[in-house]
Amino acid sequence: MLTYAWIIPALPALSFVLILAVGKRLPKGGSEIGLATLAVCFVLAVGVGVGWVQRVNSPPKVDEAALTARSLAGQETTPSGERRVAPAGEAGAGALPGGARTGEGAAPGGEGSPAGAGAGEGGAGQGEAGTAEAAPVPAVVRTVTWFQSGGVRFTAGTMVDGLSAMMLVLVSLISLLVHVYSTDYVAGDRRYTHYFAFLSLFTASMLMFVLTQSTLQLIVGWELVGLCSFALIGHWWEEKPNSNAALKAFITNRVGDIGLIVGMIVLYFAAGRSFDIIRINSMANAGQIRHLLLLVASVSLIAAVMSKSGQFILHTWLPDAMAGPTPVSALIHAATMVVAGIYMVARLYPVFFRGLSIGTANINLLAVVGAVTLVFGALLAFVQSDIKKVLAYSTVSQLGYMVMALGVGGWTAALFHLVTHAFFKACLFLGAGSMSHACHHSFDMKKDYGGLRRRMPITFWTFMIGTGALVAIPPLSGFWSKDEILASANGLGGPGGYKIMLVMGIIGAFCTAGYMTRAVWYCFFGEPRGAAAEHPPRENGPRITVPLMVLAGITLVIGFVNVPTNGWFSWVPDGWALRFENYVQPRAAYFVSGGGFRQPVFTPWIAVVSTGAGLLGVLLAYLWFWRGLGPHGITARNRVARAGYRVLESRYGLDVLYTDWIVGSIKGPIARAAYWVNQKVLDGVVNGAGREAVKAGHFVYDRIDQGVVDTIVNGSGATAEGSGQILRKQQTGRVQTYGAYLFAGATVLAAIFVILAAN
Amino acid sequence: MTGLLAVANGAAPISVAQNVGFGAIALLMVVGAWRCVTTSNVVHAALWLVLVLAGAAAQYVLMAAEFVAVTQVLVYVGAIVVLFLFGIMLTRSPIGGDAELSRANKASAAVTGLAMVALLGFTLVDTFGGDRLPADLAPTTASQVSDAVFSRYLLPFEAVSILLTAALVGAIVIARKE
Amino acid sequence: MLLNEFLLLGAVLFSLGVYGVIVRRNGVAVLMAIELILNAVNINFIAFSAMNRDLGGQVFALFVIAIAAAEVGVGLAIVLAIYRNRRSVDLEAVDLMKG
Amino acid sequence: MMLAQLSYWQQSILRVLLVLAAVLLPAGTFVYVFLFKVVSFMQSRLGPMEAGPYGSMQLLAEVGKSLQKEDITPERADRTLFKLAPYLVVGTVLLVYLAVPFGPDAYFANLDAGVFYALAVSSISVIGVLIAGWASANKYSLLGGLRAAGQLIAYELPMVLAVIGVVIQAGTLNLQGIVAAQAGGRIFGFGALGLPYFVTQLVGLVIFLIAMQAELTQTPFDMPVAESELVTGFITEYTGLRFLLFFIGEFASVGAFSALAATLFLGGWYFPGLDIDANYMNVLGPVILFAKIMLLAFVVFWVRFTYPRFREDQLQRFAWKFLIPLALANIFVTMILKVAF
Repeated sequence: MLTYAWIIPALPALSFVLILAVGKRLPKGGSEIGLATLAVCFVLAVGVGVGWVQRVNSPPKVDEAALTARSLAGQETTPSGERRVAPAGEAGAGALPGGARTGEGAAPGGEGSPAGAGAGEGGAGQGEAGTAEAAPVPAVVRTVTWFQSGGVRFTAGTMVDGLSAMMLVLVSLISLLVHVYSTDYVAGDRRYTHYFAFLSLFTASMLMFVLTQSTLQLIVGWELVGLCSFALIGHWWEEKPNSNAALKAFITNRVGDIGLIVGMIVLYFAAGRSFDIIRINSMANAGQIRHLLLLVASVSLIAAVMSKSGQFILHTWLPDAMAGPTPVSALIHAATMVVAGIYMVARLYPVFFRGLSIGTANINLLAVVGAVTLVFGALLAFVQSDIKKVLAYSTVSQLGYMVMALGVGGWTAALFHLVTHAFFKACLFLGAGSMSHACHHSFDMKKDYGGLRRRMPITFWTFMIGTGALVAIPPLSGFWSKDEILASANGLGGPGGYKIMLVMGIIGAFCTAGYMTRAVWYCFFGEPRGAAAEHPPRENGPRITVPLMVLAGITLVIGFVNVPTNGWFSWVPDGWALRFENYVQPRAAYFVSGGGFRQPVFTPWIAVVSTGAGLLGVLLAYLWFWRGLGPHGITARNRVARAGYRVLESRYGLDVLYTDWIVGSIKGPIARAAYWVNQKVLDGVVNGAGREAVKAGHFVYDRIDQGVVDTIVNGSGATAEGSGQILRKQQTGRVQTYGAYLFAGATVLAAIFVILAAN
Repeated sequence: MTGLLAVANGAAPISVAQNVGFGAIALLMVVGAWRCVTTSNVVHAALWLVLVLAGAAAQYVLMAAEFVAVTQVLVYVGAIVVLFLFGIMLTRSPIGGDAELSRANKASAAVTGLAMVALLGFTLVDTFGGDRLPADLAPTTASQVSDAVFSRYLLPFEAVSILLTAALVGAIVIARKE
Repeated sequence: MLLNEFLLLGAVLFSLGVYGVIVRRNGVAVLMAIELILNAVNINFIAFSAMNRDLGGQVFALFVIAIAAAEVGVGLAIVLAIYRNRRSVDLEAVDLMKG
Repeated sequence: MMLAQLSYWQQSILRVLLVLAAVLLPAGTFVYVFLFKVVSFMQSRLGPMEAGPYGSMQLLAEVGKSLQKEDITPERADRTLFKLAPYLVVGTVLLVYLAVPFGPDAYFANLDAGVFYALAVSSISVIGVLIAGWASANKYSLLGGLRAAGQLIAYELPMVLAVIGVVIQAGTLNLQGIVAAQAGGRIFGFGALGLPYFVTQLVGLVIFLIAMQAELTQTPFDMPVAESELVTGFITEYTGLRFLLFFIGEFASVGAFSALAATLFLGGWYFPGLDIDANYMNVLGPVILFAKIMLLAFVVFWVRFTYPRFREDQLQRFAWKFLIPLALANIFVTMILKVAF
């Protein structure tokens, strides 16, 4: 099963083609193809997940002799020569080119490293958090030669390990639910078929992206995901703001893509001309790549993460992307696509870990970017009146948590939060869509919502569960993952730990609670306003509510997959604790080992403080909205508060900076300056030369004795003007004339060179 | 043409036939090119161009580049010249020829051209004086060319394909009536 | 067969093409002259390919042919656009960039 | 082989004569059999009966008539080109025949890129047609020439693409190689019949036949010579010998394209059960090929006599929006199957 994982992305790709080809003729407009495909995909993904769990429980015996023999047969020789790394993709490269190959690659545990293979006692139950080192479980890699050019073999293939298996299940499940939801939500849309076609293509590209085995394929998946995002954001492109939003998303992502490509090229050369992720990771982990190269690569890649995963200063496209249909927002801009950046960091974690010196230094770019994003995103969510924008900024903020977690070394924490966040954020988005569907397709919660609690009970309760998880109220899923992130910030990263990040995280938790309570107030409590008042909304049909309930149900329980074992939880049996960490985190040489890498440890006081911060946020918001306490109207009275509100409302002025300052400065002053240079300087040289000389001539003529120097002066003036005229005439505007000069000039130059060479 | 093909098949003594063939074709090509850039009738110019292009294809056969020769005929003669004729006819070129097809002042162009011939001729004779082409050239087969294109020159090939797509779109956009 | 026979032929064609590019007033005729230049280059490519027994020259001659096709397509589109706007393909008249 | 003992110039003359025979024989046969007789039977009449038995000498009479006619050149025509055009059209047909093999050793030139060559050369005739239309200095002629050229270009593409399917399957561009591949192929392991490619490339064959019909400007693709609109298009001003040349060119190209189609899709000069390497195939091969050419030419004329004419825009749309995508899909499927099996 694990070697046939390529079928999973192939199916939706096929479905995309099918829907485009015949979708319009089918009774349900092609949605049935998408639904059926996704159902099959989900089953297959679960199959892959189960297969992986079995593989971890009983790791295959790695025949080291065979591995070594195979790597010797290949052209591989590691630069240092001390330690052989046998990455799966390269092992046995001498095999038939073009033929499919299945490798049980990945280097054995790493003889040289302190956490060697000997530490593993086999078996499943690795109880002790922070020291989980077991028998290596190599990834299942399958590659085919894609094409070959100039001696470089470009491979395509799949790589199944815990991370990709987890992502497969996540993406296919959420995509399936979104498909179900969409059949109702976009029913009767003008481009119904087109919509489902792109959902399929999006799912296919995301699945391909998470299964990638080479960085090249990763780039392809990354771009495909961006493309589908563009198409789906601009689904209703007839309205200008929507197509603008699509363009903005696309262009903002292009900025980061430069970083992606630069980073991947650096890695390609750093790993000795290889696109193989396992090889790159193994070499980075074993210290076979120079630190400077890793630093350059990881900083470049962070630019890509910033654009794709909406990190601060490149996040502006994400809230605008809410212009797309709501299920798309749930699928793409909350649950799957925006986590592509996180996934990429997780996949290439050794590069980042070593490149940014995570675990030994007290501060690094990744953690800073994440921490800043999580606080600033949360603050922005306070001033939005559009429910989807609140959720969008919340997504920005939560992605900030994940990036920060990766930055402080909490790999498991970040990925765990990715999973829990995907479920509860999808739940929240779909809930928002459900409300809007009932309230005249309005998303303005200040104007059109209110009092929906009684009208839409299912939406209300699922939304509340999602909110609870987002606010991190125990024992909902968000609590477990957010707490792990904070614990990572506290415990990892050398002697001092990442204390600033910890503080930022707690502030973020407080803000999250505040804005979510505010949103809940506007949506579900108070008196109905606007659209909700005019036409009393009713609960939606099962195709909308069932996905909500499924997501809410998962949100309730998913947190328990990584129950800690220490402290208050020592009673949890080994077979239950830390399942996520056990199965998802790769255990082979292509993942970081040693060098300060530890697992986060559950810390009771952090759990208490962060939960307290959350509850405080809820309480304050409760007092403000429900009880009407606090300085209401302060923005009208106090200048400082108003200024702060303005800054938030204008989203820190970033959009103004981008559109007015950067674009405007290029459009305005620089263009004008260029024009000025053109007019004054260039023309001046040609025309002015003549004119100035004439003036000079007149000056002399008037002041100095005409009789003596008359002729000379006039002569020089006329000459200058004449030469100016001649120069002017050369600019005929006819391309051919320029061509003639070009050829004549080239001939003369060539002649000079020939003569010079002959001597 | 039959003689050339016989040569390509190796049915005739190679060097003499080759040299004679080269001379004749080269003469035709030079005359064709000369008429192409001097004739006052633009349709005639296109037909003289056909002569040059066909001659070039024949030269390729002489140099055992059979596949390129056939491509030259297919693309240049079959498509590009037809496009030219289309363009000429759509822009209403008169039958009698157009005295203003060339500009009046030909001296600078002639000087440039002559200088170029002189320079190139001197350099070529100086550099490659007596170099001879290998006498035992085997005609290149299509499979050899395709193997080269799809392995060593794959990336340029892809670049060309993208360029062609871009050109296609661009040509449509430019030519379309608003 | 001397290598130079082909190279000199190419040189002559090239120069005639240059002459044509400079001297022609009709847009289509200029494009034809450009084709002459490209063909001259192709002859050189093939000649060196034969000389060095390397297929690279032939492959690039093929690329040149493909690009020539694209160039003519776009070039003629431009000429037609000019013709539509001005009822003439006289390049002498196209001098909006005159200084 | 006998040819090898002759000196070079003798060979050349022999080749020229053989090509002329190969061109004129089918062309004449077509005119007599199809244009005179078959169409008559389809329309329930006898057709020419006077000249020779069953009117078999009618063709010679027609030729004689044409040769006697005055050779008129329109006053404002471009004389040189006007006279050149018919020769150009006929000449290309001769060149196409060069590549077609008639037997294991009976060929004019065994080119490595034979198919490619044949298609390349056949595309030259467009120039002749365009020149004929332009040089006549006649509005209708010019329009006819432009239409013909547009049509020939549009249908050249699906034709080439249809051939690519065959080329992929045979793995060679050489026409002899394609014949051999069909003779040696197997249908599900059953090899007695060989594998003529119309079995696997039926879509390709149909596209090729349609494109061929258009390339030959036969009805329903005869807009360039639509007499109700354009008199007779680019041939309007031609008389006498030159008209005859266009006429021969038209029917000779039917033969040339039929020969190509027969070689590509029907197994060429080979017939199942015969020994492909035997010497007698050099004699029998041309006969077999000729029978296949007649079969395909019959289809061409059958369609010509049966269908009404397309409108110009329909004709273009049919090529670009239907045939080319279909041909591409055919290539794609062939590619996949070739890799799969």
